[in-house]
Amino acid sequence: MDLSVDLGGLCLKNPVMSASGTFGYGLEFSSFGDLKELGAIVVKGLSLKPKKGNPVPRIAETPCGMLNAIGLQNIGIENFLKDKLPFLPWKETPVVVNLYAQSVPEFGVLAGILSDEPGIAALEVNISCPNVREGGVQFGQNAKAAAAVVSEAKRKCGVKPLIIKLSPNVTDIRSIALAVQGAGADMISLINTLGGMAVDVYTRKPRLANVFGGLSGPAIKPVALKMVYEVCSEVDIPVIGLGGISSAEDVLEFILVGAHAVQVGTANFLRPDFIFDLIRELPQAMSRTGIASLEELRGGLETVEPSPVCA
Amino acid sequence: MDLSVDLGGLCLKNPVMSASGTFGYGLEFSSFGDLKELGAIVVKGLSLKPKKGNPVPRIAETPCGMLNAIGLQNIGIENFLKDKLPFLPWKETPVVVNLYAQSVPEFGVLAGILSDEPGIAALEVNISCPNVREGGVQFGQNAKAAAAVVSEAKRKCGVKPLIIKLSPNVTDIRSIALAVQGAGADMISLINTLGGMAVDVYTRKPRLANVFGGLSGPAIKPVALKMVYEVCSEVDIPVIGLGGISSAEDVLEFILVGAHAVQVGTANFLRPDFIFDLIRELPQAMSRTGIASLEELRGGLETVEPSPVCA
Amino acid sequence: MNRFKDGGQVDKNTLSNKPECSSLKVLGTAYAGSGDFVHLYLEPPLWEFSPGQFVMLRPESWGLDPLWPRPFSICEKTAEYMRIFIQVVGRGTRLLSLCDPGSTINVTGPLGRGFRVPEGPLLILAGGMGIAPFLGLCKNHPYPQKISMLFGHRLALKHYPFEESPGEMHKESMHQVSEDDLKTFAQVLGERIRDFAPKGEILACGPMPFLKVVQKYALACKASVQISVETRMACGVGACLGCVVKTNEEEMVQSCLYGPVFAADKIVL
Amino acid sequence: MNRFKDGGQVDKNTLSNKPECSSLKVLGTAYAGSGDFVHLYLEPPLWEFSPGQFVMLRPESWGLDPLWPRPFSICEKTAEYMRIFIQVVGRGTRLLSLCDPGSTINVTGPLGRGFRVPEGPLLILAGGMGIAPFLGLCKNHPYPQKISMLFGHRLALKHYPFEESPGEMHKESMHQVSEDDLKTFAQVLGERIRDFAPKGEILACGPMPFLKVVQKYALACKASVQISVETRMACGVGACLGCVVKTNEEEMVQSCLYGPVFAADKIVL
Ligand SMILES: Cc1cc2nc3c(=O)[nH]c(=O)nc-3n(C[C@H](O)[C@H](O)[C@H](O)COP(=O)(O)OP(=O)(O)OC[C@H]3O[C@@H](n4cnc5c(N)ncnc54)[C@H](O)[C@@H]3O)c2cc1C
Ligand SMILES: Cc1cc2nc3c(=O)[nH]c(=O)nc-3n(C[C@H](O)[C@H](O)[C@H](O)COP(=O)(O)OP(=O)(O)OC[C@H]3O[C@@H](n4cnc5c(N)ncnc54)[C@H](O)[C@@H]3O)c2cc1C
Ligand SMILES: Cc1cc2nc3c(=O)[nH]c(=O)nc-3n(C[C@H](O)[C@H](O)[C@H](O)COP(=O)(O)O)c2cc1C
Ligand SMILES: Cc1cc2nc3c(=O)[nH]c(=O)nc-3n(C[C@H](O)[C@H](O)[C@H](O)COP(=O)(O)O)c2cc1C
Ligand code: FES
Ligand code: FES
Repeated sequence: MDLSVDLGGLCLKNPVMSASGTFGYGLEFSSFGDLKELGAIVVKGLSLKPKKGNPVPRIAETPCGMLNAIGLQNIGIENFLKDKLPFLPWKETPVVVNLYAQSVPEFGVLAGILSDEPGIAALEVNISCPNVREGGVQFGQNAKAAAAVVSEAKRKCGVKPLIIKLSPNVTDIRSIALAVQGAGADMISLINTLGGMAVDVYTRKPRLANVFGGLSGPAIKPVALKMVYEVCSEVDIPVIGLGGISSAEDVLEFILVGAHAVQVGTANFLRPDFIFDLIRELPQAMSRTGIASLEELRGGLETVEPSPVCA
Repeated sequence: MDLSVDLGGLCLKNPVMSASGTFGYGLEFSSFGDLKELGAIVVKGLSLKPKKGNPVPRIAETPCGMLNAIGLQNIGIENFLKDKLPFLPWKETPVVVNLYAQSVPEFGVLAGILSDEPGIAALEVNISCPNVREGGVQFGQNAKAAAAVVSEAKRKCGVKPLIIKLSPNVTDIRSIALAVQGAGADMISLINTLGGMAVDVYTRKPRLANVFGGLSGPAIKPVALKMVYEVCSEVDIPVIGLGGISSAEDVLEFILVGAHAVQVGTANFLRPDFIFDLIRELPQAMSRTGIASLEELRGGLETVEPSPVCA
Repeated sequence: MNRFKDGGQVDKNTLSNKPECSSLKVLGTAYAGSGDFVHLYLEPPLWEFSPGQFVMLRPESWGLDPLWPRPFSICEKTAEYMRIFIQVVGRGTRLLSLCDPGSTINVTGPLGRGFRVPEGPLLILAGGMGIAPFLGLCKNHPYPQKISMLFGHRLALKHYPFEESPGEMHKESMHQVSEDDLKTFAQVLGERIRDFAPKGEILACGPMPFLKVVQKYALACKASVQISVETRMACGVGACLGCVVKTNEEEMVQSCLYGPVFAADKIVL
Repeated sequence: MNRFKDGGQVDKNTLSNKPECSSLKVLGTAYAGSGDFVHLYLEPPLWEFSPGQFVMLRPESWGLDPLWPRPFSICEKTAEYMRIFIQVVGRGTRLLSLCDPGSTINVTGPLGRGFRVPEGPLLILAGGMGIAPFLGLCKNHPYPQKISMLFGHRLALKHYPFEESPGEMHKESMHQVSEDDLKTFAQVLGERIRDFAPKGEILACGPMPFLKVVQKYALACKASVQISVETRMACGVGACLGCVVKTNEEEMVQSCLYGPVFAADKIVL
């Protein structure tokens, strides 16, 4: 059974990575499984300086999903490199740093800092961040702004492969994907969370102090699968699919629509050993579908040209 | 307990309407409750000529939701007026026709046909339809195209109030809402379904023959609430909220973020008497939240200015 | 004239009774051969039905996931119980198979159009779970000796209520394990249909490949055959248009409303 | 020096044991006064814990909705069972209260930091369900006569395991029905804290308004008070950053990792 994947510059022993923000700095899960078993560890989004994040409540459960507005609380890139990275098994398992910034130059600085770090296998740029210059519209919601971030990060990241993580809150995900590919992205990951909110009719307050949050979990899997499928049909670089994955079969669904690898996010909250079990179950799920390597399944969806959606 | 709502030209005895496409032509539910108890009946999307719709499978269940790609199968506007409308209690309960067309003039023709129909209380224009002229991009995904549909329908619909139903598959729902308000919409309803897909790893086929479909049901409620809140904060015309409503409290949540009325869609599939029970439970839910009229709750969300979402 | 249009030519014998929603108590469950085959006994509803009609079941304990109710043929109804015969094939049927006695299930029914059952000889063709709608029919038939049944099954016979139908019937069961068995079974189906065609009415229910074989021979022999189809259903009442089948006239009709039983020569499988 | 930073100054007595995930059988449930208060008995896990530590529970029968496991204090653990005391307040707790004996629950624990329990006199302040983490502590304490407990409750006393703790303790319960009762209770809390402050350690657990009162008097009297907070949790292991509380130093720390028990003078409620 061949689980390995080659993402062009990033080789994984299996296609299952943790999704940023749902796996802490990795170490939180070391009691529950062997971190070396992961395809890659993607850590919480890091910014130049430590950030306190949003006020509480920051999370809310929704039907088959959840909302979060953590507000990118993190210990900052330097503390991560000093206090966390040395304890991660980066020699055996690629460690990917997810980057958060509020301006194009800031993304460049972050990429520069990581460009020489032997412990870092790749950078994942989170463009679902508000662009302070543009009044808070997310970089990822505008093809030009997204491309600007990518060019700058690419210029600074040296030989490190650059993954660009797309926001699903757009009219046409394909145009954004093409823009970031054109600007030099080595890989694309998607989807980040869908914008959402929840309220309490008794207190008349939003369930998140921040009012708005990001929707994740099984509820969004159909949206994620569609966007991953569309992007895979459009770009030539490897695509990492995520959004609502909660079983080994879900992993294969994303591979089937064209993804090279996947990330598991919210499902890590079901129980902390979840991702380890999922990886162990993957070979069985593969046999059930009659494949011995992921290559046999990738992009193998049998379909006629889809017609535009209209209910 | 005052359940009535005035939508400016359309008065409802209670805020609960059926959502188009989930309540047939209304008559399918007459064995399960008294249609006169509904706030309004919104019927399946109608086109100029009868339509056969998409091949099967057309529906798939997803976590806390479902996908559909019915493809607007309908009996056509003329058959509806002749064979269905006379049997609906339109004197007691407003009947709203949902309109589907693939070009701007076609929307005008439909609106014209309905402009003199005494049995029709309002028109709901479904702009989540592919614009054949623009290679299938939905009218609702482009502010200009959306406005063009609205102007034309408004020009032809006479005194009938015009509801424009927005697609959530856009980067900025507020700009579309403003555009349709500017073009003469009397009301806005949202959200239509989110684009999505599902696949079967064993057969390697999409679970919908059409590949893509629209995601609806409780899974999407957080997305719907946010968009309704955003649109209510932006426009001056009444807003009808929908997306995932499955309880009387859900109805109040949409009122709380600013909606004047709501529609119940996918939840009608839980059991065919669902909407009747929900309406009966509404007064109790209102007492639990301590209100005697919806006016007391509408738009009453206590919030500070939300910051842009970033996980 | 189109028999599928509302108000069109519809056989009165098979017109649906007015359906209703009820909340019915689970009386108990009985497993047949394994936990994957279960007879679910519910309080009997007040309505009557014709064999082939179905119910949508949704246990009240279900939250919002699974979302849809699930369709099942009404297997049998007596003064004491309504019985549903279920094979576990996924999440919904698994949850149904585990329902506790005393728990309640939302039941909508009777739905759709059942079999038209004329007085003369009957040939019943059942494939696997397709036996479900026929059990009550056979047990309540005044002249069981007029019924012949051919039952094809891929899993062991012990899982199915085959022996339970009246001994006076002409019963034949065939077990399909290999591809060859399937071919033989198709052949036998053809022979039985051909031989029986002049004598009476044929009723069939089973998986799609089985129904296709039945339809093929039915058309070839111009036999009077009614077939019951299984489609993916959300609402069960004709509203969602998810469950449509194509008629010979290229119309898409809801099988929950105008079926699940159709004349074999009226629809495209 | 910051006691919340990893590797910082952390009291070794309260450092979490290495947590693990186990699948534990439900031995049974016992209702207390009504179906809304339930003692859930599970097979005992292999690990040890300190009172105040908690577990995340997720029955294996849950599909994807509810999504998150639910956090509960470990009420008591013996050789025969681990006991969780649950009040039904929503969907998750309702489902837990209905778990069948023999069904299995995913249990992650022991999580977080429990109470530091010094040898001297103890004053326990419990509000409502805040009594849960103290039952085992009291029952297993070598000198129960050194423990005083003040228990405030808004629902009838019969719902809570108040009588069950050792008779040698100094126990006092106060029922709050009216606003006035609440005021009186707050006053009494103040008096007890003031009187006890010089004598020993105070441990408190209860709803947020209760903890705020406790904290206020704790700071006023410079009493040594440990409080256990309840926050909304998704992961329970420090990864999601959903459950943070603010420290005096304006840091946001995960209460699932560095709490739920904190020194009353270290956090902002
Ligand atoms: C009119 C009618 C009568 C039926 N009568 C019976 C009966 O008496 N006994 C019985 O055991 N089953 C019967 N079925 C089938 C039964 O409804 C499905 O097996 C059930 O809905 C599957 O639910 P699930 O959640 O367990 O499976 P899912 O997890 O939803 O699906 C599991 C697998 O079953 C397939 N499937 C799901 N729904 C259907 C469907 N409606 N038809 C065919 N395949 C489906 C899926 O594609 C998938 O491969 C009937 C179906 C219809 C439409
Ligand atoms: C460390 C810790 C220990 C706990 N120990 C116990 C215990 O021993 N016994 C016990 O009965 N409960 C305990 N709780 C609270 C318990 O976790 C919640 O009551 C439970 O998660 C609610 O789940 P639900 O699905 O029933 O409610 P939901 O439907 O999720 O919510 C119902 C209501 O409860 C509120 N709520 C939900 N989660 C929490 C939470 N974590 N804290 C406070 N309010 C919440 C919601 O805002 C809502 O108003 C503890 C919580 C924590 C964090
Ligand atoms: C609590 C939480 C925190 C997150 N933090 C980040 C983050 O820091 N950077 C990022 O790119 N995505 C972040 N995400 C998004 C996830 O990585 C992922 O894209 C999203 O949740 C969809 O996947 P899922 O449905 O599997 O969770 C976060 C998600 C959650 C639930
Ligand atoms: C089966 C199905 C058919 C639908 N058909 C239509 C339609 O004809 N016209 C339309 O505007 N919306 C249609 N919709 C969208 C719904 O009216 C509604 O906007 C959407 O489902 C979200 O609401 P819900 O989550 O309550 O279902 C359809 C939805 C479903 C599930
Ligand atoms: S199941 Fe909805 S129309 Fe038949
Ligand atoms: S619950 Fe996730 S960090 Fe504490």
